[in-house]
Amino acid sequence: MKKYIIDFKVLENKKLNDQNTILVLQSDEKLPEILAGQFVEVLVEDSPSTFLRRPFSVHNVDFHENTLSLFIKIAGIGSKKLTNIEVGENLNLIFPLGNGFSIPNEGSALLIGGGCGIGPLLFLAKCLMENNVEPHIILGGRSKEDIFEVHEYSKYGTVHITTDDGSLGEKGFVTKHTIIDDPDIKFDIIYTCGPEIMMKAVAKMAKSKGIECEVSLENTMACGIGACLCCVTETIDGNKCVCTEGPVFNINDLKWQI
Amino acid sequence: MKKYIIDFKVLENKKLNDQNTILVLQSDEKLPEILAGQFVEVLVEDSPSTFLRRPFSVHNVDFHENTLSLFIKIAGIGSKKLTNIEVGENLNLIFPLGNGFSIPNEGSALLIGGGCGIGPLLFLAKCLMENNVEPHIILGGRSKEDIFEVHEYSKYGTVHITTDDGSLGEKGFVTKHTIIDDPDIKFDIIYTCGPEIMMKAVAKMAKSKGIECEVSLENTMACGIGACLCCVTETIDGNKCVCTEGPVFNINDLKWQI
Amino acid sequence: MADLKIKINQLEFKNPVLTASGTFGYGLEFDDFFDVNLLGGILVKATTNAKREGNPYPRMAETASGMLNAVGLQNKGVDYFVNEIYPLIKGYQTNVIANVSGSTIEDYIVVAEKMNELENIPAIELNISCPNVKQGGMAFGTSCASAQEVTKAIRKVYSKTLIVKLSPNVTNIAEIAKAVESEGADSVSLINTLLGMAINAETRKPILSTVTGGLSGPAIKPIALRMVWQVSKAVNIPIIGLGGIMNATDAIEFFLAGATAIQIGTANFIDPTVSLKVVNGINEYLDRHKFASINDIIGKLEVKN
Amino acid sequence: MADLKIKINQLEFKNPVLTASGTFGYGLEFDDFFDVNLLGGILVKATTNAKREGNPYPRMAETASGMLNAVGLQNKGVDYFVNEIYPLIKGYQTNVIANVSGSTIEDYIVVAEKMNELENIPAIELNISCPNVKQGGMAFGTSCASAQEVTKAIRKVYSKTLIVKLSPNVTNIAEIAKAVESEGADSVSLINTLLGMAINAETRKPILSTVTGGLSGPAIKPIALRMVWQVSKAVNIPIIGLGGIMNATDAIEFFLAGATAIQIGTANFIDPTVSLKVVNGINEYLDRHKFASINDIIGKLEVKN
Ligand SMILES: Cc1cc2nc3c(=O)[nH]c(=O)nc-3n(C[C@H](O)[C@H](O)[C@H](O)COP(=O)(O)OP(=O)(O)OC[C@H]3O[C@@H](n4cnc5c(N)ncnc54)[C@H](O)[C@@H]3O)c2cc1C
Ligand SMILES: Cc1cc2nc3c(=O)[nH]c(=O)nc-3n(C[C@H](O)[C@H](O)[C@H](O)COP(=O)(O)OP(=O)(O)OC[C@H]3O[C@@H](n4cnc5c(N)ncnc54)[C@H](O)[C@@H]3O)c2cc1C
Ligand SMILES: Cc1cc2nc3c(=O)[nH]c(=O)nc-3n(C[C@H](O)[C@H](O)[C@H](O)COP(=O)(O)O)c2cc1C
Ligand SMILES: Cc1cc2nc3c(=O)[nH]c(=O)nc-3n(C[C@H](O)[C@H](O)[C@H](O)COP(=O)(O)O)c2cc1C
Ligand code: FES
Ligand code: FES
Repeated sequence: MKKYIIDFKVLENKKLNDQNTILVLQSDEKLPEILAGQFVEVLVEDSPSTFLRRPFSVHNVDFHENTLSLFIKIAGIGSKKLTNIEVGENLNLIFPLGNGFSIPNEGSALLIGGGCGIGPLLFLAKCLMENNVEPHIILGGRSKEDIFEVHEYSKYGTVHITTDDGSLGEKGFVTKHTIIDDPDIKFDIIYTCGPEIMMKAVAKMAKSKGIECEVSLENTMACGIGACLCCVTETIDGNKCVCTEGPVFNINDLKWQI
Repeated sequence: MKKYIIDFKVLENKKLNDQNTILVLQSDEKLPEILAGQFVEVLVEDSPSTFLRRPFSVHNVDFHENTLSLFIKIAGIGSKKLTNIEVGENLNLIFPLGNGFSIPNEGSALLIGGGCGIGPLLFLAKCLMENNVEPHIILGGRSKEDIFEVHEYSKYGTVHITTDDGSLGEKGFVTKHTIIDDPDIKFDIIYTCGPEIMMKAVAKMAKSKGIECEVSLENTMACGIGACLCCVTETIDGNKCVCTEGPVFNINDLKWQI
Repeated sequence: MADLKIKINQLEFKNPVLTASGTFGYGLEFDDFFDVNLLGGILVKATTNAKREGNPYPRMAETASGMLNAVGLQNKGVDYFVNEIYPLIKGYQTNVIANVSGSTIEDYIVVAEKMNELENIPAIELNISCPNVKQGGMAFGTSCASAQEVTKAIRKVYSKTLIVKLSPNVTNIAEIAKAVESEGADSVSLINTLLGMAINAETRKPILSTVTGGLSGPAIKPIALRMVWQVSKAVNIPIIGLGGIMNATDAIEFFLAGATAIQIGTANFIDPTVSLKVVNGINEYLDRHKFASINDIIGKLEVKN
Repeated sequence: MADLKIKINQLEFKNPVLTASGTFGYGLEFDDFFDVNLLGGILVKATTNAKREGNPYPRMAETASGMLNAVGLQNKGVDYFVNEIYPLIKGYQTNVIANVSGSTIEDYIVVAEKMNELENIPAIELNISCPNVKQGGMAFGTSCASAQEVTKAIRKVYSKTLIVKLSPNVTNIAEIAKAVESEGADSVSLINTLLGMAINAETRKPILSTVTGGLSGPAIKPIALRMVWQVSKAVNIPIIGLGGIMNATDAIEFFLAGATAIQIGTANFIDPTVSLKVVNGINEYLDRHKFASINDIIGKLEVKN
């Protein structure tokens, strides 16, 4: 897919809390095709400690309004700067980057997200719905403060919630949600994004049930376009770049011990 | 004089034009004594290319309001950032730095400024007036667009203007202004600040007339407090630091060929 | 429109702006962004004799105005390059230059011999300065004797333009440059990355899997400039300067210090179109200062004595 | 409140935070800002045998996350130091350490002998690594033989704690460290500045009067960390680490890499109180990670094999 470098205008900065923000960005130009699971590389200007661009998954896209949104959790200086950006300012993006999730033609899918890993799942749910796949979405967090935008996800699928402390939804880990063992639903595919430990648990669960499973990996990236080879992950075919051959991988291709 | 490190709040950002700005800064704490001719070192945060602080002369001080103002001309990235700073933001200053102009006890003084060199002259005129010295101020520029704040200077002395193109005041260089040869006024001292070539012309004129002359020098500074020895200028006593032994020098101490 | 053409050995470059090995893939990764044929040349990523998996993850750490990398010459080997990559890139209308790396002199020789056969690869850059591999690599570039030895061996088997890429991790880079010049190198390129290290204070672990890695970016520009200047006083062959170039002004500084051409590395990651902007910026500078040709500023730093 | 005390040779430091020579004047310049007695030590600016005017203006250039300086050891000579400066600083309740520089071995010897007599100067730092002087200076620090020679000569005349400050402008800093250790150095401090250069593209002139100068600041931190790590594997004497330390986190990285103490240089220019903040930050780190003493983290980088 052709990649672009475009200046977007910040249309909205929705602070979810002091750690998480959704930035809605608008382009003057018509947006090209973008797949669920792809990401962008954002230039964070004027900061000595954010020399390189920062990768963020596409949270949502509106092709009519030419808007693209990012779900940003503060991890350090760059992400912090972004959560404080003001409406009207410009952000320079390279996109769309990486592969996307595979979208089946029918059936139902289970989406499991934790932390800022819920980022790519909204656009994924939307794309699944538009392809007549029924999305069930489990959002997990430590407590209810970690669960965001339920109404948004509900637009495209059925939302289920787990929290470690039981303050919202079912108490416990995402892999223990009752929907997973619901005899009435047969999931054709499971997608997950979030902390590595969670993704590994999901992968294990999927494997034990014999369900296809795709994960979206993170990695330290310098270029995001396959030029530097900094972002490799070990696969059964050797080192692969997360930025061009991922970030979405089928768990069968990874060398995870699960 | 004891030096302080204090956060000031930007009270006003008076853009004079796209090149020049006056920043009025306010401190919560009571301002210490500050002499005309002294300078401050400003921290320009969050910029990879302004690693070190930036020196600016004290343009004015109001000890009742605890405000200190700076006259800033854009020279590069740091000064540009400062001219765009917003009211309410904080600026961290180290001050007061350097020596000051000598203030006689009576008589009249001629102040000659060009470009951003008019910076320290406002506070100087004020201090002179308060010490019963009569200030005459020549402001020079290429054209009338380079002449600022005449009403402010007029509060503390008589303002005279020269422009290269004659668009305001007398046409020609500052050293040719008719006030200089006015038989009715005997200047006891001449102060000058501006481009080196102008200051040298003023120094030459002062010398030829046998009038004391003090100049305020610039230099590339790393620390501003005498710790790095980066800012030396040649004097008859060897290399001296502009930041601690200047920025004001009597022309008799410099090794200028005039 | 000033004349931007330069020559290294007999090889002509339409302009002096090249991209640095390991930071521009095979050029193909940048086709979406601009016409890479507008550049003077492309240094493609390192090729070794055998396939190399490179170092384990993590391979990158960001530092103040720079980055460390520990890629470790990941590539599929020279045969894969010849059979699979070369067909894709041989059509470029610019100088595509191979970066030849190895662990032993024999390795270098095999790769150079094979590159010599490729019609549309008019030059190689001998990488004797990679800090990210356990054997060979930088070791060849840190003593005059070994730099000389490998250059001599390659000069025998490689008949086209031979550029030797020098390591900055040395006491006297001018001596090394002279040593490779004496063995018939047509040009030297400098600098490769400086050996550095990053630590995560919270986890008390090194950030890179290899502990140390190569530092690049604007942080190293002052060192690179100084080395280009020193080498330009020492050798007569043309110098290709690189290290931290982010824009045309940086590039001009390298020309003034004595570089005939420049390479752009890390900056490609931040703005994939930067190299083209540098070409245009150099042109604009020359016009503004009324220089007819880039050759009018090469080595023209005005130094008082 | 963790135990911050460290020892170098027999000399005790109340904490491992010192200020770097040439960046903290004689300490006096900072009295307005905080009580410098709260630091582990102060390295005062270089002292040479004869008075030196230093280099002509301009002496400073700002670079990406760093600066170049070309001060050139300006100072009024050792006799002036003994008679005029020492009385002002001998009352400090912290380790005041002299930085001894020279152009010839004889020069170093004279200064070291005179420093040996000063009761309240418990140590000297032998600066064999200054890149900003035409003769001597860095030359002594770039070969094992000359580093050894000057260390040996000074060890004979100087009986207190002898720290040798190493140059990073070398192929193998660990070898140089071993060489000075073998001649009786009690400690090595590293790194001094990296030789760099800055050019004004518009005027086509060097920015520094001396063309080249010494690079310091965060830009060089990755290189400094790597060198401390390499030297810590090579010698048994304590290492004082410096180069680009801006805050407590940076300092912790140096301890993990193997430094027993650290120095803060360029950062003093940006925040004159930074060294005290670093002391407090180290303490906070140790408490948070439940280490009883700074000694629990020195050299404790966890590296997989
Ligand atoms: C393909 C991809 C998609 C991502 N999508 C999202 C998203 O939708 N929302 C979101 O909040 N975050 C996302 N991330 C993570 C995000 O890129 C990092 O949080 C961000 O780059 C950190 O920058 P910083 O300047 O805030 O942190 P820094 O101060 O640079 O570092 C803080 C911490 O983050 C780690 N880190 C820094 N850079 C990266 C990087 N490039 N990749 C991974 N970890 C890094 C550092 O090791 C450090 O531990 C994604 C990462 C990748 C690779
Ligand atoms: C004692 C003193 C008082 C000053 N007072 C004023 C004032 O009242 N108003 C005002 O507008 N300017 C004043 N200056 C000049 C001002 O400090 C510089 O214009 C400013 O530091 C440039 O920073 P920059 O980031 O904008 O420019 P940069 O991008 O860093 O550089 C732009 C140009 O300015 C020069 N420059 C950079 N730093 C300095 C420096 N520290 N000293 C001198 N030249 C420098 C550079 O060589 C370059 O040519 C004063 C300087 C000194 C030393
Ligand atoms: C990610 C990365 C990979 C690199 N790989 C190579 C390589 O394979 N061969 C080589 O000679 N240099 C390699 N280099 C070094 C660059 O070509 C260049 O010498 C160095 O980065 C300095 O230039 P810069 O500061 O413009 O990046 C690599 C640099 C980076 C950042
Ligand atoms: C302006 C300046 C002057 C210096 N003078 C000396 C000196 O006289 N003697 C010395 O050994 N090192 C001198 N240095 C080097 C510092 O002590 C230190 O080794 C170097 O700056 C790296 O540390 P930093 O990055 O924390 O500044 C000087 C550095 C600077 C910036
Ligand atoms: S980030 Fe550069 S190859 Fe993936
Ligand atoms: S700027 Fe450091 S001594 Fe003057």
